[in-house]
Amino acid sequence: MDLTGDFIAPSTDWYALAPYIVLLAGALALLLVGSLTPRWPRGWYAMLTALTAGTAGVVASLQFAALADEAPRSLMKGVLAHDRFGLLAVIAICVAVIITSMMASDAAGLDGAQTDSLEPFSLLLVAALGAAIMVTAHDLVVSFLGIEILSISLYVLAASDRRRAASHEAGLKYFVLGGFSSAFLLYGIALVYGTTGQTNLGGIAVVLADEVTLPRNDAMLLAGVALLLVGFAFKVSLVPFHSWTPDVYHGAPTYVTGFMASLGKVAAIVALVRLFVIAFPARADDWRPAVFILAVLTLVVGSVLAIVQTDVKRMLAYSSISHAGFMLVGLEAAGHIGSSSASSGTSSTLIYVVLYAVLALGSFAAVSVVSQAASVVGPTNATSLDAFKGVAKTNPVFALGFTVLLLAQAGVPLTSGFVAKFGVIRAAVSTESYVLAVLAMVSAVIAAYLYLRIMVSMWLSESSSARIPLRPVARLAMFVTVAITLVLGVLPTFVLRLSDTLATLVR
Amino acid sequence: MPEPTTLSYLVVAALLFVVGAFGVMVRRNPLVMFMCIELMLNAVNLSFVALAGELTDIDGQSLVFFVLVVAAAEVVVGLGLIVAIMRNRSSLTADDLAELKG
Amino acid sequence: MTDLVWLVPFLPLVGGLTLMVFGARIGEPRTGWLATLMSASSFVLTVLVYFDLLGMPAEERSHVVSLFSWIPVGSLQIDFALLADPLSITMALFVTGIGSLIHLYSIGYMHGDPKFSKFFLYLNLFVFSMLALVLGENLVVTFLGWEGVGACSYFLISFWHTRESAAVAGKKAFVTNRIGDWGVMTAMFVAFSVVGSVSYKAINEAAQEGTISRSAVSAIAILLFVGACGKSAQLPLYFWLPDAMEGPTPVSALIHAATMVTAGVFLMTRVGPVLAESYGWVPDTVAVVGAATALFAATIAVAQHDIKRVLAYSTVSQLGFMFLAVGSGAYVAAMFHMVTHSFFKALLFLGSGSVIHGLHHEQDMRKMGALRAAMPVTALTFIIGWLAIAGVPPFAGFWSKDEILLYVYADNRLLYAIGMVTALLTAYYMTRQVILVFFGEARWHDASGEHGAHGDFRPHESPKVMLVPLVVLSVLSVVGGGMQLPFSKDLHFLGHWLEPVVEEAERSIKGTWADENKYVLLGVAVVVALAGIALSVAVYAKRRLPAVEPTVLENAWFYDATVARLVGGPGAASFRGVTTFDARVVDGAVNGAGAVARGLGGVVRRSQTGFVRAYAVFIALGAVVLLAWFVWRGWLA
Amino acid sequence: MLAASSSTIAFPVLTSLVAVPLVGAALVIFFGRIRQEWTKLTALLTSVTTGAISLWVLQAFDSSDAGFQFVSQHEWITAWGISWHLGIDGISLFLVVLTGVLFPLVIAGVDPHHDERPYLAWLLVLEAGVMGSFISLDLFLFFVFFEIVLVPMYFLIGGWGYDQRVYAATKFFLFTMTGSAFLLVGIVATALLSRESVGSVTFDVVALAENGALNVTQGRWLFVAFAIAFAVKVPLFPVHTWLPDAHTQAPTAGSVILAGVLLKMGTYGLLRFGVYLFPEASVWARPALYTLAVIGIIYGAIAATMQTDLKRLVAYSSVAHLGFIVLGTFALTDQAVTGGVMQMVNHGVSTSALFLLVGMIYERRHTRQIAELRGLQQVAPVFAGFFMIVMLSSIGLPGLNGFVGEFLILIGSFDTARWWVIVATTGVILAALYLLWAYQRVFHGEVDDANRGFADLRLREGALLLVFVAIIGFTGVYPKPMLSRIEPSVNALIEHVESRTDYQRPAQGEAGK
Repeated sequence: MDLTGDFIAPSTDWYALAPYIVLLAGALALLLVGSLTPRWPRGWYAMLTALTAGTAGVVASLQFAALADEAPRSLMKGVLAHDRFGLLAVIAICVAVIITSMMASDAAGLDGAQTDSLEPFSLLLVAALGAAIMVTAHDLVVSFLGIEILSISLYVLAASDRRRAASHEAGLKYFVLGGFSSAFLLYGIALVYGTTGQTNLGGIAVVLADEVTLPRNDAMLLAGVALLLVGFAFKVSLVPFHSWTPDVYHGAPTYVTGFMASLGKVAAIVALVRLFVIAFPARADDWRPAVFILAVLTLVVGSVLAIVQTDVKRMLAYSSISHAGFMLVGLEAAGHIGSSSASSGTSSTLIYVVLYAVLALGSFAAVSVVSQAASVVGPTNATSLDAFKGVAKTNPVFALGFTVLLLAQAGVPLTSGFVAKFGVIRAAVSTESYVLAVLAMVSAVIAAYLYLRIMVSMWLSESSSARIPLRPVARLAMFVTVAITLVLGVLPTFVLRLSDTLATLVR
Repeated sequence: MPEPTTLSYLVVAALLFVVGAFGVMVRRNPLVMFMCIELMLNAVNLSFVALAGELTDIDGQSLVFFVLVVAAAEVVVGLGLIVAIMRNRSSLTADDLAELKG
Repeated sequence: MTDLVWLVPFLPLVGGLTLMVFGARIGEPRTGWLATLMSASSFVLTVLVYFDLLGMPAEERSHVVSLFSWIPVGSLQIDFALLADPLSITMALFVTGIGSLIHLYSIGYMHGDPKFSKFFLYLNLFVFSMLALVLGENLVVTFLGWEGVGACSYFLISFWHTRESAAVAGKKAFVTNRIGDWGVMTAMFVAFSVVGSVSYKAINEAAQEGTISRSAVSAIAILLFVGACGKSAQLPLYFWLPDAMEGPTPVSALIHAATMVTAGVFLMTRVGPVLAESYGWVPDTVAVVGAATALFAATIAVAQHDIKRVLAYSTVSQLGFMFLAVGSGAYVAAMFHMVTHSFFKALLFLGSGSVIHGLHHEQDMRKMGALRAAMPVTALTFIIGWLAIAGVPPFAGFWSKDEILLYVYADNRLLYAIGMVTALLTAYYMTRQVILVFFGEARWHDASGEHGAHGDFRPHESPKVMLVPLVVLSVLSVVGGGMQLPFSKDLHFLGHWLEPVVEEAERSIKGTWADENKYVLLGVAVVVALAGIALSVAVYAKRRLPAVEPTVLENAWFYDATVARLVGGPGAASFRGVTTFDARVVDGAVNGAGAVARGLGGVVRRSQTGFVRAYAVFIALGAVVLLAWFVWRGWLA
Repeated sequence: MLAASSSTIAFPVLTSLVAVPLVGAALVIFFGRIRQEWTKLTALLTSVTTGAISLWVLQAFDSSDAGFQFVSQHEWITAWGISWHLGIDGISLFLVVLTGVLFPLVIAGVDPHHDERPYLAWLLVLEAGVMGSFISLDLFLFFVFFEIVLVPMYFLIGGWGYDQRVYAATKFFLFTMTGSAFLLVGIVATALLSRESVGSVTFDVVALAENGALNVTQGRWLFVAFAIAFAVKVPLFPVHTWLPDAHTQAPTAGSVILAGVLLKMGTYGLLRFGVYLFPEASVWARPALYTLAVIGIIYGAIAATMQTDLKRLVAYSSVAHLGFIVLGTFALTDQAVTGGVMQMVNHGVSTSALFLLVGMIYERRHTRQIAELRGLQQVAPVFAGFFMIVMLSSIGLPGLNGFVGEFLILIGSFDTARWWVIVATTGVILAALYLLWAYQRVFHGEVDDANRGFADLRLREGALLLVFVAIIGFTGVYPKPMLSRIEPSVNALIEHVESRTDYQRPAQGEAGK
């Protein structure tokens, strides 16, 4: 139960824990060394961060590869799952940290949240640790701890731009609402614990599988499930628990926004899927309809609100909401426990969120590049649509890259975005929830309008600004994300081959 | 005067939770909002303890400590944020922070 | 020789294409001569083919020359095939013959026109299309020509396209013809559906052997007749023809008098058996429409002032006669009248053209008169044409018209009466025209003022190249009747010639009262014709009687005007309605959907107030709803 | 149309049809950077190469073989049963050739007003997409091409179009995408529902069509999903309104490609996927589609009559013409379907030429408003002559290509869709009405000062149009080579339908007996 692993040391699989340890160590080292030594030259903190995350990522990938023939298992008396489902998420998290730290070191001007200091970077690593715990947590309490570690560091990161009141506002809002939702989550845990006497996901599943062991009290149990759903819905930002998302995404420094949109989403949705698929399969018929409704609401409201925005960051915030809706389509499919295709729902959701994370990182990287250039010129709202006018004229290649990312989000073929959508739709169709599939596709069309609007101002409007300076890091970040988008879009096979093994979670 | 059963504890906890929730929704002072959130968390703690007793399971009670730690951490961050904001403005209510909307 | 029949349409086509490409470079007048040569040589060829056929026994006089497989799909096998038989060759003969003459005439008439060579390009193409029409072995090849002549007539009517009226008239003609084409196309569909082929032979045989239902036969017949009404300017589709006079006069002579407008009659004759096998009301309809058109147009002709419009309405009227004949089963008579009519009507048009030419494009008969001195040849030939159409023996028109009336009498007395009245009117208005143009006092001096451009204004005789055709045609108008004389079976040259084609369909009047007393009818016809002439003389030459030219007739019973008002009013309105519907409703729905999405966004957006407490409320409400759902599910369990 | 035939060969012809333009696009970007003057040359060369390949295919095509030829099949996304499967048969052959011929002509004949490099690159990408959608025999692959085409077209309209371009481009993109939303779900469902009967999840069209055994309900629902997408693309009434805007606002090249080949992706899709995959459903849905088609014919013609903008007029005329094609496609007789396929090409040729001519008018006068044009025939007789010929082909004058297709469609549909045909035939009248009226207003009459300076056809324009006129004339007079290549595949398709439904082809000539 307890994480203080001293007196269970012998049985601890240190190698399997390596990613967490590396991240934690990196964070602490950065804090310690950084605060004891005079300020490092710009970019070095970032490099160390990236290095740490890279190491963790590499380890995770090795473990991922190793799991090809090993059976997934649980660690530390079953509080952490060690399966491909989680590890792929961990890898994605590490990638997110790397790219974010690059963008952070690039960040400057109004948007640069004093990223020449070390705190943000150590916070990135801490957040990554929290996320890593979330995605592999096999115990409600551990999951809760992961969420809090992640959230708290995100509160601080969101507010980390001292010069912009918006940043403070974002931080405070996120904090208040985050705490509020955590309370619901916790209450949910309490009720589930109360009815099943378990906090371990596997244990809960076992208990619920054979009801005779204890006097079943479905109302209370399901109330717990409901509150858990509330808590996670907040993190995943599902309508109507989404309202913090646009404000926080908008107010936070852009690189942080990208971080939240990628890493935050991955952590939240993966944890949610794991929870429902592992712990509550026996109650699938109860939560699937709820998920259905949430999915529809999220899809529609997300895309409809997205198209009326004039600020690119808000647009992408809302689009991230509608993407969350798509992920829920996958979860809904995973909820058809009886169906043979339920597993495809699980894996397609994971693949969707991972691929989306890359798109989000790239997109927000692009936004931060443009907004910095704009903020130098000095309009109050550096991320407004106007800031993108005529970018294609001044920076054609950059514009092309961003366009690819946008088209991918719109789900145009030969991009990873299409692969992701196709997978989810395929899962939904194979479990015969056609209505949801069609609704999702149609709302995708609505959302497409917003990507077109950004493209229009980039390509089809007269140039308003001078050429945007692109630092190598930014170039690299864009290049990597775009490359992934296209390569996986054209040759998705190697991701898809995983999908079967992805769905085999620790029970 | 009958012995309070587990149920009565749970009911009390639930009431506390609701009170806290309403507090968050109606109060405008951020500090008070924090306290309300704390109230919610502690309501949960109460139910944990009660349920642990019901189940005669130690885990439930040890859970409370995790919660307390988390709560403490949150308060630290929250206060830090408020201080940072108060630097720029004399007074602060939650409703003053509505620049970001739409 | 007959195998070379394909050369007949081919030569004018070559001519046309050559002019299309090199016309500008060859230039006037050589283009004219080239075109004329092409047309003339195909005439010669036709004559050769004619004698070739004549040399064969009657029953073998049907020769199919298949050039290539045109549209072969599944059971539908359409060859580009020509059919050389008495009917088609007869048509081809006068099409090429008169065509050549009019080519010749045009060299003079179009002299100096900037688009001289283009004119001959169109003429050649027209002759080609007309030949394809008449020589076609199946409906589709005929339809090729059918549409081709339509297009050419469109080009030629709007030849002087800078004149708004010409442009409009051309469009009007084409579109109106298209209405008829709807009938022809649908007829083809029915034919293919029931017969499995669109060749005349197959259709006619199927009709005779009764392998296809009578209603199908009737459908084919009536649909083809719809097409015929369009091409041959019958009621209710006649109104494009008078406007077609906007074209150069040779065009009016060739297309709108001699050849194209007779295509309808030809088509009905071609499918005679079908007409004969269909329900009785079908031929009756044809006859009635014919008679009605004949009378209707004749009444209008009485009050026209434009020299060409008189002839135009008279053409409509005469075509009515031909349909009357077809409807009464007198195919030979119809063909007979078609041929003679093409002689004298072409003659009259060319004559009028010569007059117009001489008067520097003056067309109003009220500004003419006493021209016989100024242009003797024109006058003489015109007078011959007049006698021919008026039905004065022994001129061509007399015989053919009489033959028709003979059959009509045997068929239906009422229609005969109508025919007689029409004949009377015909004699009347033609006489009126002749008097107004060539006799009486000269009313053109006062017109000289309007022709300031020319300085002193004197009507003059046209050049030889224009007069030759006039003479030739006038000769034909005199002797044309010789090809089918009523006195003895042996004199029915045309009848014998056409017999293999029309024998099944041709109605026999042997032994009827009309046949017994045909000389009586002949006499009556003569009397009527003379009466008409006398009346007209009394009115316009002797001034004994007042001229009856009511505006209602001058305006063609306001038929055209009414149609125009309908098209311009309700018609245009409904079109505008559809267009508005498209913009407002259909496209409106599309843009509406977008607007709704945005509007919805705008509304929902308001809930995003920015107040953190409001967000908390959302979360709490959401939690309550979810709780409600799950707890409810819990109680159910 | 039965299982892919053996004529597979070493050189991947069809793949190259897609690859060459793509490479070309890259080269254009690349060379354009080095040398401005190479840009156009590169684009021209690559598109000509593609055209040459397509012509080689035409020449090497075995007209006696109804099946798919030049088949190339490679693994692609095996995890989902998706393969790179290309093949060509009589139905797609001429569309491929048309695409191959049209693009070089457009590239050679029409210059953009600015930014030549991206313009040409987009055009080539577009060509690749269009080619791909005509030759792909894998539903997923088809969808990829079908959808990817939107992007270059969007940028062509948006980047080089006229004043309303952004609105038009967005409308085009979203409208078509909405259709595709249903198509995607339909495609996936088709593959998954046929899982058992086919043996595995595959998106292979041939496999699905030959072995797939959907029950009636499934088939009909899926057909509807497909039909929605294609109806938008065709476009059928009432989802046609993106067309006039897109056509009018697109640059000349855009309109030409749009009318020439893009719309055909809809009709082609209906035939290749709608009818082939869902025979029962397409027989069932015929009355509805007939009705929509005929409404389109009449409605489009009426709307065209009242347009004041030449391009809009032509656009609406497309709605009418495409209606004929849909009518023929679902009439399911040799003549009708063959005619439909042929008419796809005919319309492509004639309407493209019309758009080129209108574009030339705009180049000279900077207006498309009929009211502002007058008496052009007087000052530009040759131009008028070409316009007249193209117009007559569009009207369907016998001897020109338009007639053959229209005639076959109507005469073939008469037995299966009698009353619809009788109404549709009136569209022939209306076609004459709106085109001749427009011609009269634009070319006839006394020329006014504004139009006096209207230059007659230039050499390059003339050469360009001559190609079109040549095709128009040849296919009109001697369509047999074309028909004989189309017919076997059509015949096989109809047999496919007959073998799976109670539908039987009418035997003409029997009805009366």
